[in-house]
Amino acid sequence: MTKPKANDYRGDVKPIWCPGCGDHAVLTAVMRALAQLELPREKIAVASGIGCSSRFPAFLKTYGIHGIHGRVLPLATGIKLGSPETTVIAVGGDGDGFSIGGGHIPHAARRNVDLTYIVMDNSIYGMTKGQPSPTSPEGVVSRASPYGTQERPLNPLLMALSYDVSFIARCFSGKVREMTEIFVQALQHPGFSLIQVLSPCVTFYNTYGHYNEVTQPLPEGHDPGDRLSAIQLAMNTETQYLGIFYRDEDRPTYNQRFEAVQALAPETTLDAIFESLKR
Amino acid sequence: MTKPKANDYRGDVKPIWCPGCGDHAVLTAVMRALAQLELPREKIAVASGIGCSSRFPAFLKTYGIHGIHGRVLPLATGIKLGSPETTVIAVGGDGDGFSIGGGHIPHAARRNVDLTYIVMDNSIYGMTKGQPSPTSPEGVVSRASPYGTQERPLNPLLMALSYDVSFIARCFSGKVREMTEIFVQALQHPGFSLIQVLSPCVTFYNTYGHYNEVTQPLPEGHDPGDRLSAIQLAMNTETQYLGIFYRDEDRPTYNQRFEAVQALAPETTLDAIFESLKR
Amino acid sequence: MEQPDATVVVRIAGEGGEGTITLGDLFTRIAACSGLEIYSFRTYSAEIRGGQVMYQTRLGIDRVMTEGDEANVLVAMNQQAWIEEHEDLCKNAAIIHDAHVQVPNDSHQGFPIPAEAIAQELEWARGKNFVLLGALGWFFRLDLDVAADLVRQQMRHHPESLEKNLAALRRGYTFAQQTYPEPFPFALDLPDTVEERILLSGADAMALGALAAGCDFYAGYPITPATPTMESLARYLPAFGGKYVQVEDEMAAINMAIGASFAGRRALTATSGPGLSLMTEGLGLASMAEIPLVLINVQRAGPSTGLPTKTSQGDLFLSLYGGHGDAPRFVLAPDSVKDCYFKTIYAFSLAERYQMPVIVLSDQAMASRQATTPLPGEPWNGPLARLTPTPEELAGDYQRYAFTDTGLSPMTHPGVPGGMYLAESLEHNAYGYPDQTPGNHEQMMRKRARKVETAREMLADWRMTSRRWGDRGAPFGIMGWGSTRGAVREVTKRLQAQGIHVEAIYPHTLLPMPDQAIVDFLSTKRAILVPELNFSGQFGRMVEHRYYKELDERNVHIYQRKKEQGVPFKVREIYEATLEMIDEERKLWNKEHGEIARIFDTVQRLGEASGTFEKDGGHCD
Amino acid sequence: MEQPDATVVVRIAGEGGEGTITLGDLFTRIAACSGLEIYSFRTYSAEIRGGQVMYQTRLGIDRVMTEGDEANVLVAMNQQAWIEEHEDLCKNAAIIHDAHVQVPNDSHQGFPIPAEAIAQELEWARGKNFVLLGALGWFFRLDLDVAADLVRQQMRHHPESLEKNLAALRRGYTFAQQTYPEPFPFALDLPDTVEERILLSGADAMALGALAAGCDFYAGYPITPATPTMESLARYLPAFGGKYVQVEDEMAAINMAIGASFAGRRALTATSGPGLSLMTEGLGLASMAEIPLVLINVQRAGPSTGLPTKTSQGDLFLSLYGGHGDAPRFVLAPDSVKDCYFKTIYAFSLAERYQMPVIVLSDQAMASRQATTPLPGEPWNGPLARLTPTPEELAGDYQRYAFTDTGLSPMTHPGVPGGMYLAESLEHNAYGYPDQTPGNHEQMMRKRARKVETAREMLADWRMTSRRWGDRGAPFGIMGWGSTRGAVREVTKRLQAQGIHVEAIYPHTLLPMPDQAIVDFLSTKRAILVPELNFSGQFGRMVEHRYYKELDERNVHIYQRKKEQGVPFKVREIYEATLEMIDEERKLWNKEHGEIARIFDTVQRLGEASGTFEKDGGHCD
Ligand SMILES: Cc1ncc(C[n+]2csc(CCOP(=O)(O)OP(=O)(O)O)c2C)c(N)n1
Ligand SMILES: Cc1ncc(C[n+]2csc(CCOP(=O)(O)OP(=O)(O)O)c2C)c(N)n1
Ligand code: SF4
Ligand code: SF4
Ligand SMILES: [Mg+2]
Ligand SMILES: [Mg+2]
Repeated sequence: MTKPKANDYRGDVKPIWCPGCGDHAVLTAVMRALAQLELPREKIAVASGIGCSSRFPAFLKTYGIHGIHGRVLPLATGIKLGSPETTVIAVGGDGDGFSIGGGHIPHAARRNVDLTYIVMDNSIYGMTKGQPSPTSPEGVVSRASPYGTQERPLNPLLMALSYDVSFIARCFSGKVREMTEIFVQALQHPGFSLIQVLSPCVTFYNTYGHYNEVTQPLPEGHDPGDRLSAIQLAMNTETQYLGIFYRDEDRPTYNQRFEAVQALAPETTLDAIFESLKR
Repeated sequence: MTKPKANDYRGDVKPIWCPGCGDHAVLTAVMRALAQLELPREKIAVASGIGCSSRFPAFLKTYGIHGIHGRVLPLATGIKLGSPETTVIAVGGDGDGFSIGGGHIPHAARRNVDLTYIVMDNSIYGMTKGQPSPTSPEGVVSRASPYGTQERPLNPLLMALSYDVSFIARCFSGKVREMTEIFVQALQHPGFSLIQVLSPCVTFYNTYGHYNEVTQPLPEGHDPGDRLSAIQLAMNTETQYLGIFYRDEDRPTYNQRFEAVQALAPETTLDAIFESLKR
Repeated sequence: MEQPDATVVVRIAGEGGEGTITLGDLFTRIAACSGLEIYSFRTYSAEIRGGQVMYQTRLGIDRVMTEGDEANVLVAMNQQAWIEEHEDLCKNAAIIHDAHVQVPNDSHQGFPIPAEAIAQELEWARGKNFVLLGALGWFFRLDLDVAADLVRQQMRHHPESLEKNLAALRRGYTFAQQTYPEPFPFALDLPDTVEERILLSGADAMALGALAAGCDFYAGYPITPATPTMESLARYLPAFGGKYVQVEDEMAAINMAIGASFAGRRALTATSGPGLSLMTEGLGLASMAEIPLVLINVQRAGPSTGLPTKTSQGDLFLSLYGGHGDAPRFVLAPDSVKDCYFKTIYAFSLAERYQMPVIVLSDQAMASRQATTPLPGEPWNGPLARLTPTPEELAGDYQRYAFTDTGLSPMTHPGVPGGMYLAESLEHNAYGYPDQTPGNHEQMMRKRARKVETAREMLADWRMTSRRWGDRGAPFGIMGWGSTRGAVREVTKRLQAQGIHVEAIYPHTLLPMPDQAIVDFLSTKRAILVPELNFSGQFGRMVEHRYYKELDERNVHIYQRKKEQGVPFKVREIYEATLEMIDEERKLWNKEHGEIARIFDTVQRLGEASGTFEKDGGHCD
Repeated sequence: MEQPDATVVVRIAGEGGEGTITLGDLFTRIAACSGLEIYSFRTYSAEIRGGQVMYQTRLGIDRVMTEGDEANVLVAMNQQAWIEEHEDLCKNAAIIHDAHVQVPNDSHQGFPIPAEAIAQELEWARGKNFVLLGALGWFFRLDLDVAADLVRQQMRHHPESLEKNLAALRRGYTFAQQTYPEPFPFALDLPDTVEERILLSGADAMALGALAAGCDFYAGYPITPATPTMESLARYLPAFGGKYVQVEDEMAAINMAIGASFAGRRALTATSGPGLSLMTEGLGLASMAEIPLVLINVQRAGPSTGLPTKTSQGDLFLSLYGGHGDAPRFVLAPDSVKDCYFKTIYAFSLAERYQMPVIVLSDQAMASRQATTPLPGEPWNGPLARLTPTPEELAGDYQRYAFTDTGLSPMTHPGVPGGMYLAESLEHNAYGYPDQTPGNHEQMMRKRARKVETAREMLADWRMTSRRWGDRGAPFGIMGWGSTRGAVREVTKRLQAQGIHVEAIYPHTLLPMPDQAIVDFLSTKRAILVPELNFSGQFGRMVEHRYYKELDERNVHIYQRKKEQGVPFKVREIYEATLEMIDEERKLWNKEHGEIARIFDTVQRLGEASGTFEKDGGHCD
């Protein structure tokens, strides 16, 4: 096989995203990363929830599943456990991931199942036309918050760090090259990786300008093995650092754990079990 | 009225907990704290989810609601918003709070609604007879994990710190006096407070001995205003510090926010709205 | 144009991104302000922005009840509009189209407008839709000043583009005036006096109904097509001293509403199918702990994520039966925009008085439609309030869940001295404390179920339980529910005009069913048509089941007309199904009696005239 | 003691904390090992530890089908045991009680055993239950060595207390032997040969059925009474190369199972009512995206948290109708412990072959009962596998959701080259890509529904779709579902013995219903009794609805016998309800015909003899 090109992974369906939507860049970066890693298309499965960003799997020519709102992590976990040889990518939005689906992240982290979770965070509910999301800053005015939001935004990376996710990074749709590189590393990471992509919604909450100003690469010399320093950097909400905050490659993945369990479990058969139940 | 006694808050129903269960101590501490604060019983509402610990409200003579599994925070939030003068206490277990209900904590934190959330953490599912919980250490053997649990435990306080909960503390059922004092402070805290009580399940996972060894008061001079230092202390899982890790009293509560919104919203009446809809 | 029944269907189609919906919306408002009655409907595209969308508005001199079938006027913003819509036009329809859209001129009348060119000339490319709006204004002879005022008012939040849009509007108007001076074939005579009407959407009707019912708490999670109701409440509730929370998911929504209701508030949540599925567990809690709760479910096409922007009536079974164990509830079905207002009020009355969850079933079509409506009057006998304990009861041995003849027990809330109790999701005794003894469980089940029976008695008196119209006692009937009523209304009217006697009934409470009214209705019927917008015919199955004794006794035949395509019924579809039913009955009669009964004469005549009863669109015939 | 039908009901009651369940469980096992057939049932207390619990086991020489009604032997561990249970004893029942329990000796035979004193003497206070176990061993003349071996095996994880318990056992045996040397009135003759039987619980039957069906993925969240099935799978799945995950909630459970199934695994989840409510949304996804999934729902009494440890059949409607939109699924209802094994296998066959969710309805009573069962044979025609595309199909234009006559389309999974597709929760076209056009939606709805029809045809051939027994063609019938079958079986047997002809049918697929079998069954009936364990009579309502034409045509009357108390039917309750039905029919016949039909003779005789057909407990009469 010749080395694949990014376009080989492009699906037959044209993305339905608005022109300029940050998610286009994420799609490009994912296709490039897949090509760079030369992953066979049939060995890739992309799972998602519901939202603009969650339409993602339809735009790739791989296995895909467009599930229900907020359940992408259990869904993707099921795929990875069911088919350990498959590279599983979970994608979705900030609403899907941090609002209705927020309860699943700590448990994916506990399992350290080997999947790459890309959250396209636009700090808004794009699909349902512009309601505030858990990462919307305080005071955002919308039809659903006519007097401004009254809640403080969440800090997804700090949360991921507190869950001890084993690979944590932040990207920006304005920087496709850097994003591609991080995706490559995340895809290679053995375990659960969570990448927050600042991916503006040009239609309901255009933050390109803002992010161009406040984003900046992680300080040179940041050691991704140092969780406390990662926490400090994540706590900085003025500057939004881009790059790999944290990485721990030494933990067993969930599939490895299962191998150990299977080795531990005493061999048996159905007949043997019935035998043991005999009076 | 004479100063109330702890026993005045005791309900007509005898606790169904096993003798020695850590939750008895929590009940005592809550009753003492209520008495100390001289709160009128009809101005208290206690909400819970499902679990041994969640049977709590039945044992007090206050308003109570025993809801469904994992939903105690939305339920309690509804009560506090519906009746701002009521002191609202949310209670439950580690399964109820960190497993099925884990997705609600960050959002309660974002709102900073004025309620006191007591999690009786026994690192096990007591009610359903001993399955591992999200805080069970790795390798715990039970009928539901015959080859040992394969997941890393969560760190609830670190998580709460990452959500920026405005009052965060840890207690131990073995130390009722200290617990009472912390409950008093939590009940007085204007905003959302989360208290993890290490409350052993003597029947399925007795950890009294362990906690007697590994718990210890927070270092003298710890400044609860210092979030980073709180994080560092919470990251220590060898020593389980007891006390108030973090506290920020300067944030508006959710009810205060609503007052502001109500002041902001232009006055109107149903007739005026109909008028505005006329062609 | 003298007949008052005259209506015109105007359909506007184009890219979602190029202001198609804005054009439709503004045109509708201007027409309404000019004294016409209107009724609008819209489809959304699957795309987030852009994608083809369609806005249909029907104008009339008298009250309009549906968005109509074939369009008389098509405004084609792009080529796709022509391609997708031209099969749905009446003969000689007028096509108002951008000059670059290719329209074969054979069976239609073309009215090209160089909207894009004009907009470009004004250096305001986005103003294309306003050029067309201006042209529409001229064609319908609407007052340009009225139009400009409305644009000003509607666009007040976009001052930067207002003047440009106004210029485009005027240029469109003038261009059409100069190019097409002759009378427009579908223009309606504008009335001399503009009667008092409000322009109301189904979504807003529910929000306002909630306010009228004293709702002071809302918790919800965004979901199409329930979001507009939520957004209206976000805007208004604070001024009414109420609280509005956008929560993290549907479990939070229903549980927060339950908490607020427990605390004494009149609490509401609104959602659509997927959200209702997630709220099933919470519904059971409200039912078990006897906590009032109103849940608006705006149905969309399922299953699963399905067709999120399209309409359906597929959540009936879930609303009736969704929940483990037997968990009593009420289910209401408003059948028009105005009725959405009243049924929401009645829902609060039922929830509060009977301490139970109430589901109100709307749907995408009804929520997003706009209609001119007279100001709603006062609700009947309400809104009702909770039963509260007397001071004596509070001073004594207060039992929150006391067994009573009606099943209703007095309810308190935090803050009331002496009223402390435990609201329990476990089976409980009269005080609320857990009690798992066999006898107590069955007694409590009976108590909770009894409340529905108590309500049934009260409801028998209410105007709200069903709507019945047409020829009283006619042998043929139509029985439906919810948003399809407008189309059925038009069908019965048309049939009546043709001398065919038909009677229709729309129950407004589906749980409990208004049995008396329905049995009475069925008592004279030979056959009934049950039209509904779902795949399996849920309502028809329920009717068949519930009334099988009556149906069988009188040998009443049921004809189900099911449709699950994401779009509402066309009037024609129900009209045809009705005639087919009658025709089928004629054949049966014929076979049984060897002769043709007189009642079938007209149907046969109609059948022979049109073959398959086809094409009979509003203004076209 | 010659009649092979002889059975004895032993009820053991006491504090949960003092080893009551252990006592019951061990006694049951020892009796089984001694060659008796057994059938056990237990209730749990609401308390976490302690609280009054009850273990009932019925011993027989032939196969036993229910836990029985009135007890012949009561083992009263404490005073409360006597208070709560004495009304449920047959005349002259034997009361084996701790010496300090006060038992009025009027209508019963007391056998005091100073269990507590003996235990204290042994300095092993916790051994009280083993003293009583020893006494029971003597009373039933069970072999002490067999008993000791079994205790050794069961208690092998508690070596620290084993010897002490064995000592208590022996002391109890000797004490009883010395004190009560005469034959025990309720002892059964032990068979000479011990036939091959396994001792199986309903919960394990399902776990083993899953393994037999090739299940290799389980995701679930603990919930009473589904947890034991989950725990058995936790133990066994790894050895079968399968994966087991305890997840964070029920949404995760069903979605993780769906993911694994998408990846090619045979996936299972198990839950109970509240969990099923939460899984409703996921069920719709599996139905829409056509992903195989087996969901075991072990029913408990609702609504809401309800009575978590008590039995019910209240989730039928939720299983049939739970979901927004029309989402096809299968619903199976095993009716015995052994049947739990087979129905779980068939569930996988249906799920995999038809690419749909399958709900298997068990309940607390069936899951927690233990029964001696012959080794199950091979399942019929299965387990079936998925339809996969041919290499040609994969090489060509593979359509995952291709329209076919059967509705079934070939399915691939990650790893298969050329098989890449999108599994969609939105409405989609044959490739899986979103498609919201009206025509496609209706076609796809039809495709998905067609799969149920295809299955219906296949199922008509299956042994699995219903169980029918009794007097073929008898005018009176009993029709039920699920765990109540044992009691009905006993009733038909008893009636038969009394010369009353009754036939019974238990459908095993409730969706689709085995219409042919049921219509055939109904065709000879004059009246049927529908017993079920829920408040609103869900199954009866469904039967009434589905077969109203047949029922009405032949004027078949339905008598519903509903019970919602958290406990199973007593045989007597169904027996009486059946006789009452026949008696009612006799009166009707009498009125209509002015004479008594012969078929009613026996019933009348029985009725006159006993007044209200009361008291007719197993071994007592
Ligand atoms: C259970 C459920 N609740 C609500 C919805 C409606 N809904 C669809 S997408 C969405 C939010 C999308 O926001 P996000 O995840 O941030 O994605 P984005 O569109 O911004 O990319 C919501 C609330 C749904 N489909 N299902
Ligand atoms: C929706 C739902 N799923 C599962 C259950 C079963 N259940 C009851 S309590 C419980 C866990 C209790 O654990 P925890 O919250 O830690 O409380 P504890 O008993 O340990 O105090 C579970 C899983 C339920 N009642 N509802
Ligand atoms: S609405 Fe926003 S998030 Fe959605 S596609 Fe458009 S730009 Fe992207
Ligand atoms: S089982 Fe454990 S948690 Fe439950 S009451 Fe007993 S000791 Fe407490
Ligand atoms: Mg978003
Ligand atoms: Mg716990």
